[in-house]
Order: sequence, then structure tokens, then C-alpha cells
Amino acid sequence: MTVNENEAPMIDIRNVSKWYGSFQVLKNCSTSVRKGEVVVVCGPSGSGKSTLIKTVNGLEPVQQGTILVNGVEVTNPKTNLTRLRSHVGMVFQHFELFPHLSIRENLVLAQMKVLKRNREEATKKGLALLDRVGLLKQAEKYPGQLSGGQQQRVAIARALAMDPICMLFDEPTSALDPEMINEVLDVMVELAQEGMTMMVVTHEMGFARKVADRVIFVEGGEILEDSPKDEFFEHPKSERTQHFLSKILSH
Amino acid sequence: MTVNENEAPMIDIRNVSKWYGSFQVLKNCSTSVRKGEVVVVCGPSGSGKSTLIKTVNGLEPVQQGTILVNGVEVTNPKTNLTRLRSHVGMVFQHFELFPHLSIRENLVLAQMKVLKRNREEATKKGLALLDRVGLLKQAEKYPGQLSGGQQQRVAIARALAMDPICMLFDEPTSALDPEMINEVLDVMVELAQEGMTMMVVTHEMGFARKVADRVIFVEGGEILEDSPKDEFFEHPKSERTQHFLSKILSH
Amino acid sequence: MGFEMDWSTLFAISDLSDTPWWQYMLGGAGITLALTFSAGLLALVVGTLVGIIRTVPNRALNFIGEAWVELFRNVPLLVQLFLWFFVVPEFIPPLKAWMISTDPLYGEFFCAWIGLGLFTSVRVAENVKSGIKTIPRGQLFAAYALGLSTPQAYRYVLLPLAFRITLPPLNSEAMNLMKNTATSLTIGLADLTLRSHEMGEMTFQFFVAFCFATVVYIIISLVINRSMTTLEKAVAIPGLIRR
Amino acid sequence: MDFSSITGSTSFLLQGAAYTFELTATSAIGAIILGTFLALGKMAKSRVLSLLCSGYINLMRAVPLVLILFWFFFLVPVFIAWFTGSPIPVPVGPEKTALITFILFEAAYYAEIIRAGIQSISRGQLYASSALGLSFGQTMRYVILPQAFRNMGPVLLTQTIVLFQDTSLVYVLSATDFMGAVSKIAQRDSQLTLMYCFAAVCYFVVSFTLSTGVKQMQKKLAIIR
Amino acid sequence: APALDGTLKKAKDTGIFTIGYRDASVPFSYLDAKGKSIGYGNEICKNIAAAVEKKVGRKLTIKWQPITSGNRIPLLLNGTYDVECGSTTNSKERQKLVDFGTTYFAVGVTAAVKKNSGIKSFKDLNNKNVSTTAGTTSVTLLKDLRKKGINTRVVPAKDHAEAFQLLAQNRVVANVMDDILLAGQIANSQTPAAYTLLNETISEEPYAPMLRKDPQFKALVDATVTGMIKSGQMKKLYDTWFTKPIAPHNVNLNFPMNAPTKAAFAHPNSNGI
Ligand SMILES: Nc1ncnc2c1ncn2[C@@H]1O[C@H](COP(=O)(O)OP(=O)(O)OP(=O)(O)O)[C@@H](O)[C@H]1O
Ligand SMILES: Nc1ncnc2c1ncn2[C@@H]1O[C@H](COP(=O)(O)OP(=O)(O)OP(=O)(O)O)[C@@H](O)[C@H]1O
Ligand SMILES: [Mg+2]
Ligand SMILES: [Mg+2]
Repeated sequence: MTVNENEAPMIDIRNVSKWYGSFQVLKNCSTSVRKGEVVVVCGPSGSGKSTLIKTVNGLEPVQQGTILVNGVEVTNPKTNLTRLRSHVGMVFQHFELFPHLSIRENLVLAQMKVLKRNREEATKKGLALLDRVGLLKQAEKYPGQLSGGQQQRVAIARALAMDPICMLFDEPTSALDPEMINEVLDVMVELAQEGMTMMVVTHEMGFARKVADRVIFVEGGEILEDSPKDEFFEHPKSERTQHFLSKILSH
Repeated sequence: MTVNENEAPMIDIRNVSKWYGSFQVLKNCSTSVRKGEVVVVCGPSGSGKSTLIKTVNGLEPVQQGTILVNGVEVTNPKTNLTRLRSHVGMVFQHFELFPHLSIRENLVLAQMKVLKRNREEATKKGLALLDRVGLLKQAEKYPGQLSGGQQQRVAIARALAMDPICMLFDEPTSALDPEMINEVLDVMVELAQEGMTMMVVTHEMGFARKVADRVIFVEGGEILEDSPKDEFFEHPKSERTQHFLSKILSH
Repeated sequence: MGFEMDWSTLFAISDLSDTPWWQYMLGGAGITLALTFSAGLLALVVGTLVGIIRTVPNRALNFIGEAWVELFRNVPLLVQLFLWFFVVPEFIPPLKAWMISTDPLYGEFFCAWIGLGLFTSVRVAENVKSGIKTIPRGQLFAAYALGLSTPQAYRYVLLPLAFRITLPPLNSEAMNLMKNTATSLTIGLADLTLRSHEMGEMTFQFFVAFCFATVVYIIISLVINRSMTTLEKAVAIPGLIRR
Repeated sequence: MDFSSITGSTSFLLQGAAYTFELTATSAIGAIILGTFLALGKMAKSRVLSLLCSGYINLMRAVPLVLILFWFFFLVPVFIAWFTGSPIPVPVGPEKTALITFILFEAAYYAEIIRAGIQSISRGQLYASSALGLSFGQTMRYVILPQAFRNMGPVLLTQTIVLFQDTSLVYVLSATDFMGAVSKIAQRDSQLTLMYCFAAVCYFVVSFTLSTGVKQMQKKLAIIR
Repeated sequence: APALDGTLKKAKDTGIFTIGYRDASVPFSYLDAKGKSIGYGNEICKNIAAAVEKKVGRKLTIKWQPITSGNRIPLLLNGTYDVECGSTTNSKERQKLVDFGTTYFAVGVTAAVKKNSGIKSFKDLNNKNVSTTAGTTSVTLLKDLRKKGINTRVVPAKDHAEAFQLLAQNRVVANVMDDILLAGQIANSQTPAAYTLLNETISEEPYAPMLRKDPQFKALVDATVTGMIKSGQMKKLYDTWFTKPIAPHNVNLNFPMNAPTKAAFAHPNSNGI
């Protein structure tokens, strides 16, 4: 993937700090994701990865620092967050499909209510994306009737239906049975190869090796390492990163 | 691990079938585990692995077939299951420590109530095992205060405190964060190397490669493959096994 | 002992209504039913609103919701009904004027309706609130991430789910409400319990009267329970195991 | 305003309040014990026992408390007479009748709470206890019930607050609980408004204090979990 | 003497005699400031208890049982208490189930109204809201008034005080009840001068001790009450409770003996209506 170094970054996180009460979850974090870039975020459990990625579209407010998405200031209270979010796709660990709506309705709801598309147009778009993730046949089923891997693919299609300018993934495969992980990763790899800007929290180092441009390592709310993929795997800077990689890659 | 082929098997499962209502979960399953042997059971989600392993100590009754553990017929209604179970250690996916008891009390309860050991003796035994899994310092904490990996190590110690003749594991690492998987696998590897008879449901193929004597592949309630480890990984017999392995081992 | 049961008394003409006692008591059951439905509706509307404002991120609204719940939860229904009947009209002259001018039955019914409805609204609010709270936060995040606004997220995601979660507890609340209507006998509303009591007092056939009332209550309970369960089934989400 | 009806009758009111608390406490304890057995009975493998228990629970939950109070008021003396072989009904007085009624009535509600509490403990805990060789009784005694009662604590207390308010209904039997005392003074002195407002304030203060306590308890439990 | 049976035998066997009392039937049976039951009827009951003691020849424990208009008959029947002297009308209907002793008071059923309401007779109550106490004979009497073309809309209240409260708050124009009970409510109200009783009754009813069907016991009760009337003890008792200030607030009911009561005392009887 070629990245234009001079362009303004798609996601720009500058000196962000966040507290839950007196507990500091994010400590002066800064990083950025350029258009078309794929950035993988990893780190131990509870290190603040989910919190970090949720601050990007304002799902979690921050107390200090600035975050810009496509030039729009997420951290400015005056920003219309609802509007911004409709352009930023997000996929969660537990899929979070709406269980009371059929797959088709899941894909159509936000298109109609947020983008004000009419039902026909929205359905057409939704079904096309469903086809793309290989699930056209399941359109009339309900989320509870699909396997985890299928649900996660629907969740990706749902996000894509909003024509996002970038996509955020929060451990999209960690709630999946081992045999289903790959069907989801395959969709993500394809997306990356098509040039989608992506920020992905994941432990799947195979995926990182394959498509990431950069890997970020977070621990205790701090960004300890932020390096191009090859450098990250071959010559991790900090000892902690090495230790983490050894833990996660052995057996 | 040397296995005496002539000795009676520790666990002997013969033509076992089981139904939930009209749904058949286990279809004429037969296999056996010899003393000192480590057998890994794998297969897709919902294939009946958990059910199979639970039938071994009678936690799930079966409608057809015979199961012998150390020569005792589990499937005979006259068998004193309570007594049998106290000799068969079992470790669950979700640890199942008793949340209202401290770690020490978790280790002591069954020793006192089932084996009728006095408190002193039981505590001594419990703490020694806790030390072995590297958690002696946590004795007075409650399960909710430990990480998943630590909880699972306590669960193994709890089972070992009953001086089991064999151990059953049902996906012991699948509810753990990636960094914690290894601390649990390490304890299990050690156990296997000391000669414990083990039947382990797991997707961790690294573990299987390292210590398993045999690997069993289950799908749709049937045992499709039951081979020595090397044969299983190098020349799987059925196509389904190959497919499963390819799914689980790529990326 | 005076405990002989004379079932024929049910068919004797009541001094109070010129109709047989059974018919008079069934009339009371009609009032019980009307009260249950109307107060249930009031409780549902008010309770849902109160339940929602207790979950939204706004301190002032949260406080109003909490205060409402504490106020109506911590005073026995009996006392609340009394206050609605004897005290509140003194402070609302138009209400009092209406109660004087109309058939007393309407005044009593109105007080019982508002008293029971608001008392029950607390139960509904509690259930709606905990229904919303049991929905994993991820659902709200997902709704926001798609660009839905807070009212849209409530309207299209949280509330439809919360109501399905809330239905089983609301089933037993509906039965509780039906039973609580009996308390309105203390402000003189001639519901089923009061009328069976009247029959007992006038004919001394207490056992017959109470047996009749008990059977009618059981039938009403069953009908309410069945219809709520049917509703639960009708709106059950395919693929989700019912708890 | 003239508060002499309250100030002049404090001892009578306090007697009533004492009885209300006594009735609440004793019937809560009795009903929780009976309710535990009903819950276990309802979950029992024996169909007959299970049907019997759920039948009882459903019956009690289908009929208004006032009506049940009326029923027991007449039935209990006859029943005791029948039980002891006495030729005439044995009077037990409204206070004892109320106690018996409340235990029998509230047990049905506690039983459902306790059953839900037991069922909320994951099956895995049952499996784990069995796998360690604990018998069914031991599993219940050492693993399931301690957890269930801890989880249920707040709900049980909330139900007890409901019970506390429900006891006000015993005044229909002219038992002198707090509400009975209040209404008797209200009638004697023609001070209905004053006395009922006074009752509302008293019940509010007690219930509010208790339910605030329950909330604290819930917070503590949430931390432990 | 014939062997004792029924109530008297029970008293002899158990050593207990139970009297039913009311909360708010001023001045027959009601509560004083400490919540203790007092009243004209209670005094009569105490005399009956003393007579029972004498008859069965042993010391008895006297128990007091609170009762309401709703439960007084079942509780008597099921043996919870033995006799009551509250404000219970001796009616033929009730005689089917219970016995009544000699009449100790007779009421006229009338209506309390506000003086300024301009209501002078029952006719003026046509198409008006009227309160009364649920479960009393007044409910039936009001219904029977329809035959005379007087249609009232009845608000049945749970007890006498609530029925009167409705009048006090102008929610109804009249409270129909036994004259003496209304006099009690008026005397106790904030503004006794604002009320008056109609000069008209729709029924006259004897109050009498109520007991289980039991001829032996009834004979004893009759003898006791008749004896009190004849000896003049009853008249003294009457003056104490009806024409002098009484507890708890030292209010005077100012209720000189009405005509039906005078008649009942002249010819002691236990006839019902
Ligand atoms: N709402 C909250 N209130 C208080 N603390 C919180 C809250 N949400 C998260 N935390 C804490 O903040 C820290 C970071 O949480 P976060 O979910 O971002 O971690 P993570 O790196 O995504 O971990 P995981 O791999 O387990 O998902 C954790 O220690 C967590 O306990
Ligand atoms: N109590 C039950 N009643 C009915 N069906 C059940 C029950 N328990 C399990 N099943 C079904 O039996 C099948 C096998 O279940 P089992 O838990 O043994 O699978 P598994 O191989 O362990 O899967 P996983 O990898 O998800 O743990 C599944 O299809 C499951 O839905
Ligand atoms: Mg996370
Ligand atoms: Mg399993």
C-alpha cells in the first residue's frame, strides 16, 4: 500500500489522556493513521486498547488532548458527533448486531435513519454487501440464528453500508471459535487490500504480518511502541514488547 | 511417555450414544486412554467434545454404551458416582472456582467434605499445590481478585488436591486472554511430563504437538479420527480432519 | 357453628342490587378488570418514561426519576389510596367539584385508578430501567457508531430489546396490579373483594362468598398470565433462547 | 394544626409500631424458611412434589392478600379446632392470624425469588462440585445456597420492605399494628387527614431508610463480584 | 340446676370469658387516649361477665377482643369471643344466626347535615350524594327509600369516621347513620355547631348484646341486663356516658334519652326488627 506522507492523516491522536475516576486509562497517547493505512494495535488485557479505539469516534470522551478524524475535531464539544460517526465504521468484539432485527433490517436501519436513504436503495446496498461477505442467503434470518463468524461478517457489512471513510476494529475475532476466525480475517484482509483505512485492535499476529503497515504496542495506557510492521516484529524497541511477543507467539 | 499396551485402560469408552431429546449429541463413540497417556480431543464447536468428556465421570448420563474408569463402570446406575468422581480431576473452560470462598478454602473444601481429611492436613496439601502452580501468595484472595490465567491454575491445583488417578480438561484455555494461555499450558505440560493420565479437549495444537500421545477428532457427535499424534498431524485420514486442521492452523 | 355452606345463596336476590349475588359480584369483577387495565396502561406509560429518564446521561432527569420512584414506592398503597381520596381533592378544587357532582363510583374509580397506576408505575420503571441496563453497553456503542442519535438509539435499539427483557417481570407485575385493586375497597370502591365481603355481611355466607371471589380471581389471573405469555412468545426474537 | 391526637397517644402508636416490626420480622424469617423448602420442592425431580409446590405458589400469587387475610381469619380457628379435636373453633386472635397468613402468603413470593437465585448460579458450579465428589446435599449446602443467598440478598430485602408495607393491611382484621393504631385514633378523634398523612410520613421514613440500605448493600456486592 | 352447656360450659372449662369491643363506636365501645377500650356497652359486658363468673362458680380471666362491623358475626360464631355490647342492631335477619339479649339502647336512623345546607328532611336528599358506612343496615334502608321516590347516590365508606369525613369535606350533603353515632361524630368534630341531625328517622333499631345461639347463656344475659334496668343502674350508666363529658377529650355528647330507648327501658325485651 502506498501512503502519501504529505497528506493530512485520516486519524490524528494528539497527547490524549483519559481517566476513569482517579484511574488513568490513557496516558498522553499520540499516533496517527494516514489514508489507506492499516494500523494494528496490540497489548496485554486491560492496557487500554479498546478505550483508545473508542475515543477515535467519540464513544469514550477524553479529558485531555485532541483527536482529529478527516480533519474534524472529535474532542471539540461543538462537533456533531452523530454525523461524524456515520462516516466511521466500527466493528466490535461481540459483533453487537441488533438481535431483534433480521440481518436485512440490521443492514438497512442506520442507512435509512441516519443517511436518509429510502428503503429500496438501502436494501439494495445492504444486500450487495451481504453478498460480498458471502451471506446473501441469510438475509431474512436473525442474528441469534447465525454462527459467530457469520455474525461478525454481517457486522462488517453493516459498517460498510454507511460508506465509511475509515474502519475501526476492536478485537473482531477474539470472541470467535477457532474455526471461524479465518473467515472473518479473510474479509478484513480483502478490505485492507482494497485500500480501506483501518485501525485494528487484535492479537492475530498472522493478520498483522500480512496486511499491517504499522503496529502499535500499548501497555498500562501508554503507547510503548509505534513502528512499521517489519521493524516491530524483527527489532522491537522495548523489552516489554519483546516479552509480550514471546508470550503470545510461543506454543 | 511409555505406555503399557497390555494393561487395562484407565478410561474405556465403548459404543457410547447420547441424546438430548430427539437430538443425538454422541454417536456410537469408542476410545480409550491408557494409564499415563495424554489424549487430546479436538473438533468444531458444538460437535460434542464437552459432552463426551463429561460422560467420563458421569456428569452427563448416556443412553447407550459403557464407560469404565479404572475398571469401575460409570454407566452402571449402581455405581457410587460421588466416590468415583473424587478420584477423577476435572478442569472447566470457565474455571468454576467457588466465588464465595477464598482460594485456600476452594482448595480445602472437597478434601475435608469428601476425603474427610482434617483441616490442617487439607490446608497443607492445598498450599503445597498452590505453591506448585506459583500462586502461594494469593491463598487468601478470592477468585474474583485473580486474573483468568491465575484462576485456571488454582482450578488445576484444586483438582490435584484430590489425588486424582486421571485428569479431564474441557477447553482449559479458551476463555483466557492470549497472554495468559501459556501460563496455564505450562502447568499442563509439566503435569503430562510427570506421567499424569490426561484427556484434554483443546484447540491448542501447539500443546497437542508437544505432549499428546494421541489426538481424537470429533465432528457431529462422531469420532472421525483417533490416531497417534504424528500420524494425525502428518497424514490425517479423513478429509474433514484435514479441512479442520487447515482452518485452525493457517494465518 | 354457622359454617354450613349454602351455595343457593349465590342465586338469591341481593338486597343491594336487585340482582342475584353472583351477578352482583361479577359486576365487581368488572370493576376489578376495568381498574386493572386502565391503571396498567397508566403505569406502563408513566413507568416507561420514568424508567427511561433514570438511564439517560442527565443528572437532573436521573434525580427526578429517582425521586418519583422513592416517593411512590415507600408509602403503602393503602395509605396512598386514602390520600388520593380524602386529601388530594382538598387541594385541587376542580377535582373536588367534579367528584361532588358526579356519581360517587366515578370519583372512587378515578382515585383508585390514579393511585394504583402511579404506585405500579414505580414497578414498571424499575423493570424498564433494569431491562435497559442489562442490555450490553456494546449495543448502545454500536448504535452510536452507526451514527444513530440518542433518541434514535433508544427508539430503535434499546427500548425494543428492553421491552422483551421486561415482559416476564411485567407479567407478574400485571398479576400484582390485579390483586392490588382489592385494596381499593378501603376507599369504598365496590370491586370484587368488597362485594364478596358485602355478601358475607348481608347473608353471613362468608365461605360461599369468598370461594366465589377466589375462583373468579384465579380465573382472571390465569387469563392475564396466559395472554402475557402469548405476547412474550409473539415478540420472542428468533434464535435467542428465552430466559 | 392540632397534633394532640399524635402526641397524646404516643404509647398506643408505639405499641402498634412495635407489633408492625415484630410481624414483619417474624413473618419474613418464617416465610424465607418455608419459601426455601417450597423452592427446592418446586425444583425437585419428583413430579408430584414439584406440582404440589408450584400449585401452592401459583394459588397464593393469584389471590389478593386482603381476600387471603379474610379467608385465614375464619379458617384458622376452625382448622386448629379440627387439628386439636376441639369441638368449638379455637380463637387465635387477629395478631396470630396475621402472622400465620403472612408466613403462608409471603412464602410463595420468597420461594420464587429463592428459586431464581438458585437457578442464577451457573450449571458449571454444579458440575464443578459434582466433579470434586461433593454429594447433592453438600453441593447445595456449601456451594449453591451460599452463593444464591448472597446474590439474592438485595431482592430478598426489597421483598421484605414490600412485606413491611403489606402488613398495614392487617388493620382490616382490626389488629392493632401501626396502621391499625393510626386509623383507630383517626376515627376516635375525627382526625383522618392528619393521621393518614402522619402514617404516610412514618412509612416513608422507614421504607426509605431500608431501601437506601439495600442500595448500599448492592453496591458492596457489586464490588465483590 | 341443669348441667352447663355452650358458652357457660366453655367458660367453666377454660376459665376464660372473651368480650368483643369496638374501636370507634362512641360511647358504646371505643378507645381512650392509651388505646384502652371503654364505653357504655363495655360496662354492661363487664356486668355480664361478673354474672357468668357467679354462675360457673370460678374466677374467670376476662379477655378483650377487637372486632369490626365486618367481622363481628363470624368471629362470634367461630368462638373468638363470647359476647359484645357495641352498636349492633338486633335484626330478625341476624337472629337466624345469633341470639340477642335485652335491648340496652334504641337508635333512630337519621342523617347528619350541615346547618347551612338548607336540608331539612330526607326528601331534600333526592339526587344528592349521601355517605354511610359500608356493611350496615343503613345501606339497605337508603335503597328502600327509592320506593318513596327519594333517590340518593350512596358513597359507602369503610367506617363511621370516614363516612362523616366525607360530610365534613362537603363531598356529600348528608351522612346517614344511627343518631347516637352521628351525635358522637359531631361532638368530636372541629366545629360541632356547624352540624345538625334531621328531625326524622327512617328506622328505629334496638341495640342489644349479641351472643351465639345458646338459650342458657341468653337467659343469663337477659337477667343481667333486665336487672340493671330495673335497679336503676342502667339509667346512671346512661347519664355517665351520654350526658356528661367523656374520655378522651372530655366532650359531652349531649344526648338525652330518646323516645325509643325510653320505651325499651319501660318494657325490657329482646325483640328485633
Ligand atoms: N467504565 C469503566 N470504568 C472504570 N474503569 C474502566 C471502565 N472501562 C474500562 N475500565 C478500565 O480501563 C482499563 C482499560 O480498559 P480497556 O477495555 O480499554 O482494555 P483493553 O486493552 O481493551 O483490554 P481487553 O484486551 O481486555 O479488551 C482496564 O483496566 C479497565 O478495567
Ligand atoms: N442441555 C442441553 N440440551 C440440549 N442440547 C444440548 C445441551 N447441551 C449441549 N447441547 C447440544 O449438544 C451439542 C454438543 O454440545 P457440546 O457442548 O458437547 O459441544 P462442544 O463440542 O463442547 O462445543 P464447544 O466447542 O462450543 O464447547 C451442541 O449442538 C449443543 O447445542
Ligand atoms: Mg478490549
Ligand atoms: Mg465445549
